[in-house]
Amino acid sequence: MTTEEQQTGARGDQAEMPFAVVQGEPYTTMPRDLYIPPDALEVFLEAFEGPLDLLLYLIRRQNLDILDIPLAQITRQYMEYVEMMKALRLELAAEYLVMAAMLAEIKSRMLLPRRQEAEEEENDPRAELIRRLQEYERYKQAAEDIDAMPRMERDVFAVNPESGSQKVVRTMPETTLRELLVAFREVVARSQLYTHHQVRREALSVRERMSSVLGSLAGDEYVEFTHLFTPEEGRAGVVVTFLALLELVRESLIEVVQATPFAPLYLRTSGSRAGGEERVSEQ
Amino acid sequence: MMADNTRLKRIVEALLMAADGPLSTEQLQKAFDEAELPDKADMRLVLDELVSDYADSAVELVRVASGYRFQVRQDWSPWVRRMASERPGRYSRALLETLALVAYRQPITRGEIEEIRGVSVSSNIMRTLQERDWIRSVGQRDVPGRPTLFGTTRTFLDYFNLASLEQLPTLMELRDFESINAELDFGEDQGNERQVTPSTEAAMAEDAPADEVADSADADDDSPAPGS
Amino acid sequence: MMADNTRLKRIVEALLMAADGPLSTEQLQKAFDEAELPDKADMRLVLDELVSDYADSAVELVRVASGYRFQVRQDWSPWVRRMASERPGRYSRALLETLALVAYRQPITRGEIEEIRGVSVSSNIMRTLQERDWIRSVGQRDVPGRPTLFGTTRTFLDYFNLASLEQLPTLMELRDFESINAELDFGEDQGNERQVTPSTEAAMAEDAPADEVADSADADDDSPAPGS
Repeated sequence: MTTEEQQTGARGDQAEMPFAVVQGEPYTTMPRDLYIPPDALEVFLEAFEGPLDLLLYLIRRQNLDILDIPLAQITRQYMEYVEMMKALRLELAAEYLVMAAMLAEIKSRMLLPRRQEAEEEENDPRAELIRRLQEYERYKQAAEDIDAMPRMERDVFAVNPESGSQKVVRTMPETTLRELLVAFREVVARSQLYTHHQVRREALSVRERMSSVLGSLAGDEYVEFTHLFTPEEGRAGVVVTFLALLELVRESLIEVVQATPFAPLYLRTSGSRAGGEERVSEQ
Repeated sequence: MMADNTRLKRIVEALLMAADGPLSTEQLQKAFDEAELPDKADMRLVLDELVSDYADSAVELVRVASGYRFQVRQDWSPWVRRMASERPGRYSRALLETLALVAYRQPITRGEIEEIRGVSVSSNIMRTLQERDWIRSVGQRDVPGRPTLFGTTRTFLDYFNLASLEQLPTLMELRDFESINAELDFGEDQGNERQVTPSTEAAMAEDAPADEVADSADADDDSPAPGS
Repeated sequence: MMADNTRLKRIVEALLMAADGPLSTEQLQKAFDEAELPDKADMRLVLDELVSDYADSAVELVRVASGYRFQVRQDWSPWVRRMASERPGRYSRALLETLALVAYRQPITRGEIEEIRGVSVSSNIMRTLQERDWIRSVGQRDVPGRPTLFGTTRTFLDYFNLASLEQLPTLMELRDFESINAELDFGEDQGNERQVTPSTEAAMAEDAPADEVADSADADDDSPAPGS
């Protein structure tokens, strides 16, 4: 029996269990060869929460009992999968290789001739693997159960009536600028923010202005360009507003229209476009 | 009809109970499919019924300018107030980081904050920050889903004793200035006592931090902008 | 008595309606003056009455881990959801599996979670879970490195509408190790039905030594078995 035949045989009576959809096409079987485009493989890789998950899939896909794993077959399928990932130089989590080594080790031990006395002392080499698979499967199932439980924000909504016509004076927690800056430093340190975006003081005042311009353009109405400037702020203020407008246009947050050359410029938020068009079509 | 209206009443009741603010009949209608869209007359009917259903309850359904809302009857406000004034906690690191990102990167969407922080930001945090009037919606990004853009408010500046956002230290300053580092680091230990009382607040306004921030900003003025 | 309890009931109703989260009977009691402080028995009584008062309503009074909470009956959640501006967050399998492990196996260390899941757990997941206040550090295991032990919080139970951990769905039954061993021990014990079938045996013997398998097995010979 060639490997090829065995594979087809093994796959013949599998339950169809699509586990990924790549570019609209459902995949019901594991990739058997290297014809799978790399991006599809990445989807496969992402579909699994690690080697135990992959092994469980391989077992369940064939309607096998965990206790009855045909180790050789599963190991081979697993190895094929790992080889494909290596061949495509996908970043392969070390855990997959550790599992590969474990499978190989179990398999080799199973092949060795055994003496009965030795067997009594030594457990079946598959026992540990089976224990781990079973244990993982329990929590995998538990996670699904938890996800299905009713939860706040999705299935459970707390009531929220006004707590009285007189505004309730609630004592809010206090904080300080230092605490805020410490927090910011930490998030910056954690993220790539620092390397990607240099937040300069200049930029900051522009960003602040961006917010306030957006705020004053809140309605659907067009606002005339000049109305956004406050001459009292002087040259610096006008420049900041202008920079903010340019940045807002660049980020497609506002749109600028001009009916004819030299006519006044009008601005409004890009967001209002959809609403505006709707109203036009209704009329 | 009868049965239908009971169902409609329950749905309207649920919507009003869960709502953040008053809902108009038009807004209420939006929760229904085309197929089961109730007409205005039925809506009014069930709203009237709800008003009387709650006649004996501690909450009442009232009509205000922008629609209907459930509210706690004023009779019980003293107890509610006493309860509400209980717990001034402490803001979480998550909240402060979110606030800082809105301050430095505004206008910014919740998704963008999550991307930078690498974790999801709970709705609670966004709500608290808005209730506190430190951040507000300043628009929507014109991408699918039309996510809300947030910016900081005057109240935010006032609270932190800033005349403008420019007074916040730049990232460079935050990272490189030994003095600020030192100053910031001892924050950690004192964290607990720093439930700033109004007097501490006032003291802060007068002394170090504001000045130092301003100083370092000055120092930066004639050097080229960091990173540019 | 009677009149008093109605009044007490209204106040408790008002407090629960106005609250941001679940309230325990102790918290509810704090809203009262010394003079009119209700005792626990009366509190329970009016709470029970409130539960049945709202039996026909679109909202219900439920008891979760940290107290009582009025919430919309789940029958009407779809309409409320449709009205909500924000999509409810979805959680990754990795996060849910981690959460499940903390819930069912607490106290547990991150290392132990990784061992069971067979993959490393990202710091983001641990941080998200802590920020949501679903899990928290409950101590340290007394082994080298003193790893943090995690447990779930009341907030976790509240969020998932649970009064206690016992209400979690039961875990899939784990067939015990001894019986697995017995079943696998296919040497001497002929009575065992679960013998590996000859065909499986043959298949195993036949196709096994793919080269790389043999190689890695060799390489592994003198090192301890992975995972053991």
